[in-house]
Amino acid sequence: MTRFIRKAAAIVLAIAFMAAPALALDRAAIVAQACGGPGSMTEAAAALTAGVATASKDDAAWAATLSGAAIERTLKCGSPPVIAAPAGARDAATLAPATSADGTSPLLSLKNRPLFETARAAATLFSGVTQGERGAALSALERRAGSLPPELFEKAADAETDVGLKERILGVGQAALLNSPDVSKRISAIERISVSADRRSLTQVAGLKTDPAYATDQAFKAAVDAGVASIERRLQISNALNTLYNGLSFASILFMASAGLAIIFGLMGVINLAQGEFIMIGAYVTYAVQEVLRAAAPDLLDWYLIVAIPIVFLATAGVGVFLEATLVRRLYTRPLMTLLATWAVSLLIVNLVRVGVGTQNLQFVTPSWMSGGHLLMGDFIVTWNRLFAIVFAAATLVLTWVVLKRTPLGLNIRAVTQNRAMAGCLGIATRRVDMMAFGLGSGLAGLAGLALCPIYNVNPQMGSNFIVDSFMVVVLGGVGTLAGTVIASLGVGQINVLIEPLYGAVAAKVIVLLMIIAFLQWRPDGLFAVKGRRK
Amino acid sequence: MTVAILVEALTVEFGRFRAIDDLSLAIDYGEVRAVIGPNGAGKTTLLDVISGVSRAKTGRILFDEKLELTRASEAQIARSGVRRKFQKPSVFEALTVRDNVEIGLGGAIDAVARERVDKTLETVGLAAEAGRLAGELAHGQKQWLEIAMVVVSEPKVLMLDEPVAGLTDEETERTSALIRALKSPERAVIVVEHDMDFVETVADRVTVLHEGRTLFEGSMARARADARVVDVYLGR
Amino acid sequence: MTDKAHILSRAFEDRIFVGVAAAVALAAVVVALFPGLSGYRVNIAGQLACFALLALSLDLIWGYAGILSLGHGLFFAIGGYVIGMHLLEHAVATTGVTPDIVQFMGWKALPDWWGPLESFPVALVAALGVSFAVAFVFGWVSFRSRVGGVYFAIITQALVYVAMLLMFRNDTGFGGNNGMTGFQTIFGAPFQTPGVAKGLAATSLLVLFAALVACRLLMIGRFGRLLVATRDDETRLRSLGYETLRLKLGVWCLSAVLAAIAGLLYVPQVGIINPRVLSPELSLEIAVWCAIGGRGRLAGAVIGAVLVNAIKFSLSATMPELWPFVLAGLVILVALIFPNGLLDIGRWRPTWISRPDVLQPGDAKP
Amino acid sequence: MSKFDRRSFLMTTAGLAAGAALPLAAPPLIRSARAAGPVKLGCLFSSSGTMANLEGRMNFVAKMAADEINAAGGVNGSTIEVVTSDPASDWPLYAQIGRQMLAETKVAALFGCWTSVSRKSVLPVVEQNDGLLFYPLHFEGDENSKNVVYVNSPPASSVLPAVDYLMSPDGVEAKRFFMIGSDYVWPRTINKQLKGYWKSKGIEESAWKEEYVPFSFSNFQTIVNQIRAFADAPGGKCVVVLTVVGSSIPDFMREFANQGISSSDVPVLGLDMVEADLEGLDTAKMVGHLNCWAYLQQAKGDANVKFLKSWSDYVTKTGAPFKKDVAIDPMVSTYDAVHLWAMAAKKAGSFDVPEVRKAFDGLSFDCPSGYKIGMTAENNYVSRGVFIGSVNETQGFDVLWQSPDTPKPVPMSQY
Repeated sequence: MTRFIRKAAAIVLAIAFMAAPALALDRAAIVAQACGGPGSMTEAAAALTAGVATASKDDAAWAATLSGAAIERTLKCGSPPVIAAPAGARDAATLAPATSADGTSPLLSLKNRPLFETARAAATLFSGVTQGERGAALSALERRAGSLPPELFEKAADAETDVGLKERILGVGQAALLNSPDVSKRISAIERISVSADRRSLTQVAGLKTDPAYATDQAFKAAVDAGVASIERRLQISNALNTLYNGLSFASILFMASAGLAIIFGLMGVINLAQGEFIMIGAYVTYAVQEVLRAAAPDLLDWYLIVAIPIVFLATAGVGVFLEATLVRRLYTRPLMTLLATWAVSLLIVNLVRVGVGTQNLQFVTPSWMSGGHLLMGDFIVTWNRLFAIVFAAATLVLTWVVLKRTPLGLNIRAVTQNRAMAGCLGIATRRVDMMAFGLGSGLAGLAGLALCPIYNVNPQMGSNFIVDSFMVVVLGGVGTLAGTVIASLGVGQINVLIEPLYGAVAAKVIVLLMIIAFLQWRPDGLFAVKGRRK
Repeated sequence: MTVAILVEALTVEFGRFRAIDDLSLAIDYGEVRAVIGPNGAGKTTLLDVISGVSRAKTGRILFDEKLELTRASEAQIARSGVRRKFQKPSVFEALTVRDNVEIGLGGAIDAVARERVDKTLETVGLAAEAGRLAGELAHGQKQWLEIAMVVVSEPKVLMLDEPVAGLTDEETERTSALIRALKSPERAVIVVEHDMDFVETVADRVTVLHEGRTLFEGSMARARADARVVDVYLGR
Repeated sequence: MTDKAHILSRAFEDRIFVGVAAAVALAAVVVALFPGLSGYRVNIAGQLACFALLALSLDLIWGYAGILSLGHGLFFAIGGYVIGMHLLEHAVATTGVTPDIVQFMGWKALPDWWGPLESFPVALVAALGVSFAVAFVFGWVSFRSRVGGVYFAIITQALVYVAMLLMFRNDTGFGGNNGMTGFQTIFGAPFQTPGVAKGLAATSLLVLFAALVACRLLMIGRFGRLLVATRDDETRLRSLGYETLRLKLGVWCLSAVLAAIAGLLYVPQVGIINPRVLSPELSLEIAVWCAIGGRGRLAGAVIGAVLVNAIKFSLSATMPELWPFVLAGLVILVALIFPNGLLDIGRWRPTWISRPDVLQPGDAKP
Repeated sequence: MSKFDRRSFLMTTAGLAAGAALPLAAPPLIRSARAAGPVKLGCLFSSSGTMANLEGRMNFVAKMAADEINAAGGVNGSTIEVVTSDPASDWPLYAQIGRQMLAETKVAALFGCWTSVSRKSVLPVVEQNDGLLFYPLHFEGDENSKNVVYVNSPPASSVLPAVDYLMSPDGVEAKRFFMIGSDYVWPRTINKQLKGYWKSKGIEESAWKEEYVPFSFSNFQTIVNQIRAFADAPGGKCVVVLTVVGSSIPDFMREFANQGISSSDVPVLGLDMVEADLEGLDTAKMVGHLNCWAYLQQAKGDANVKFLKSWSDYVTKTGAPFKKDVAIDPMVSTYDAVHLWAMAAKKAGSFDVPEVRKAFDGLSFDCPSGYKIGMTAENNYVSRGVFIGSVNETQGFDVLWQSPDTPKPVPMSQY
């Protein structure tokens, strides 16, 4: 990576040197370069980056527009080259309205893309209207600070009016001086970098050990060593956080997939092999909600996941109740037959969806609030879609717990789970409770489907991925206990994530499953068995 | 005379629930002992532990003053001569009545064995039903079939868990006659039952259990007079 | 299970059994001696026989002992993989052609320890021995800790899934996802020889016939009755002095070995063995075959396996869209109307749909 | 055996026996088509199971190509009838149906399979029956059967040029490689050949890392973490060589983008990635990642315009459950395959496999990719052009680079 950056930096610097005296950007020449081959496009990007520090604010704004157009392929290299925009095409050099919008758009090569991104960010740093824009541009530049001329940051800081942002710009500028000829500047750069430590900065700082000053200058050596040590410490913490987060996110998926199963299995001893298909139905209903919103209320589209929650629950619960009433109820005394019948139902559902909707992955709009992630510290990234799944699972857990412990239905479910005959004698309509519980379990599976939409592919086959895993979680936790399901999900998720980097994903899965099988031989009733007389 | 079943300081727990709490008792050969008590007193649990279905937490049970039943498997216990009829009639429904009794006898089926099976079927009054499937029998017939399966092997300790539950008066009468006929100096019979009149007709002595402990031991007549027993049964 | 419907009249059952056994024997004769049959049909008959044998093996433990295994594909695969290794070694020995697997696994030659499998008797013993050993260890541990019913089903499903994941890994060393293919010769004869397909199919049918008769004799005897007793009420049987662990372990191992034999016969007829046979879906389908035909009657398993697979073969080629619906419909139909399989047709009265069951405590048994 | 009516016993027995034996002797379900009438071509593409989304559309492309040929008068006086099936993503079933099509339906050629393993399972069938299988996927190479026509490219003629591009100054001067693949023969063989290639270029072994995941694996969090760590380590620009298949591709790409890695940080070269894999993804964050095929939808030329229009019309006409504005390489390869077969049959004047095979030498066809693809007598490989595509915002690929001509296919890799 570094060699590439250095090379690019060399070009940038060379051109910056050449372009330094000119205070205005040579717009026509740069546009011509941007419309040339890959080689001249590299030069265009370099000229833009180098020029913005000394250019007028107007020129900087133009530079941001041009590089943006190149990245988004709205630059049309006709004669004259224009920038296509929804409001109408504009001349690429003057930004005056243009008549024709013809011409081909050059495709950025892999090498040129980051250069234009840098140019756009640098130009925005000078010309951005709002403080937010300039801040975002600075963040984009932060990772490539070393490849930029140091005076760019000085100039930007001079021009910056916001005190906080000015401070940040100076900081980034300082960090960019890691290879500065001045040792003291290098030391302050090291200190600066060590604060926001990730693996890339470790590579950079550790790379300074080959610096001649490392052997001669005691202070420099101490700064480098301290920097490396501090970054490594932070990396360790961030790695541990990563593992925890990954484990938690996997556990939340496992929990969502098995919560409904645990209730149904615990209550009726019925194995529902169609559980995975309820998950799939949940996802498809979510999709339907999205499409309806898209047509009826596009403003709400960003919130379709939230809007869909009650609809998905009711729809899948309805399918569950229907299944219970028509099929499962007739097979209660033959649990193993239920197994086969629900397997047939799952086959039926998958194929109905396949024929009715198609086999392709459904397209979900990623809501703006769920796209991407946030780098919390070091290497530790919190991705929003996983966080959504975790929060969603936690909320589901709380709600399910409340339903089971605080509502009449929950009381009935618990009563029937513990002693069906006695509950029946006490006047509880066990048949009705079964139906409601089956509905509840199915509804939970549907919600799992909803939570999975932003993470997994949604297609008719998706349900089958969960069957073995979720059964093992339910059995491991102990049938009929929500707490057991939670603990088992957390344990399985975390152990899986711990083993994965050591032996690979397949082996992790194999080891975890074998561990569960072995554990069940030791405790056939799972972690939290409801103890009672053996029948 | 040796003691057939000797229970010493027995404690059985299910999770946090203590079904049997530091129980000790002795049952002699030749007697018919009834174990009575309210629901949850630990009667069936006691039979479960003796027959090896449930495990004790502490304490031990000696059979014939030699075999420690708390350490043996269910099959070992049964083969040593301790047999039991379950609360809910447990017969093999997909097999014939004769098959059921033959399985109860165990071992190879030769002429001697066949004769014994015939005789036992005769005793319980199921000779005419020998070729039918056990699943087709009436409830009372199933009760007797299960008794036949248990007694055909001439057990030394015979445990009967609610043998007359759900039976008509006439059937109950026949069952108590059967139990009296099974009484022998080489055999101890333990009966768990709710029907007090029935208990009175068959039992030599009764043990009243309450919350896993012995509340009373003695004859049925004295049990009926005992204030604590009356209290436990009626007081709540 | 207080399932009286399960009890068929014995006369009817006997008739069906003799009919099925005779049909299998007749099919063996037709396949072996009738010259006009196309190779394709012969092959189909042979494959159906293997599936029937596999279903039969599951029926022993599910139908008679009441233990549902959702992982029987594991034993089928053991047989299949061992014969696959044998055929590859055999191909190298007779033709000298390096099989594909050597090249895509990045080996120089087949692993040394496969060497002894070049001899068919060794391979046979290995297949039976490994399946027996795996079944014994897993069965002993599970039955001893009294894992049963639905739990056993789930654990066996997880077991076969684990095996599938393992075999999908290239590093496990059995060809990964591709498995083994490219078998050239069997007993020295190239696979293209017309007699080979006939021989394999006829052998499969004869083995099926022999297994049917042997299992029948075993099941109407004392062992069979004790198994049924285990299924009906295991605690009762134990308290009559029987070590049900031994009974269950015995029939479990027997069933595993039968399944391995089915795999052993199947692989040379389809020319490939790969981890697909370890997928939980296949193992579930074996149970479906048994359930459709009718459990605990031996003949039912054979009828179910043949029926389902024959429909599958013809429909997946002619009406591919329809096939999954037919299978799903068939299973639901059987579950609702013929709770004990299609053999119930003989005693079916038009109540249309069985009434809702009432669950009793202690009823939660297969 | 207890008492029952002897006659009914005999009848039942005879009935069951006859029932079992009847299918063996009965006339075929599907009549032989050897006589005059349409010539049949068989398709082995799954329309259910894990491969359905990718393979399913091929059935329609084959029919579309046959319609084109029939409209132009058919072949050797016969019209073509395409017989489809559903092997349900179940590998042994491919062999089973293949056998049935060759032996019973008497198809003149088979078109099918996506994964290597399905091809490997059909291979013995076509060899034993001396049939022809047109295989439309790029694959691991190292196979050369006279009964299989390898319509797409082996790695040496497609993957290596793409990797070369990444390592060149025009690309990103890649120095380090993270290989992540599904655990089966195609990714492993590709990676083995790549490693051999890099070794031959003097690249150290520490410059690459290999990870394999099971089929339909979806939880890529940990692996993407590893990639981030690997990419940030010293030693030069890192690229990801992605050889996961099926539903793992979109799952990987989504996690990759969500963890904030863009193509300008670490580019991904997705070797099995097609437009269909991007359906449902927010590709704005994935712009610039690469794939590499012998055809891209953006290929220039009249042949492509015509092909895309035919496909769009065909989907509209038949209501096929696939997008009418998405065309992927294997579709084009299937389309090419049907045309190549028809040209060979016409040239041979016969539908017999040995005759058709002899006619392969010197065939050439104007592929929608814009290249003139061709075959030689040397082997059953087809020489095709190579494209490198770059993901764009609209879930498609822009052509970033394409080979100047059609490189000669190299079946057996030297690495």
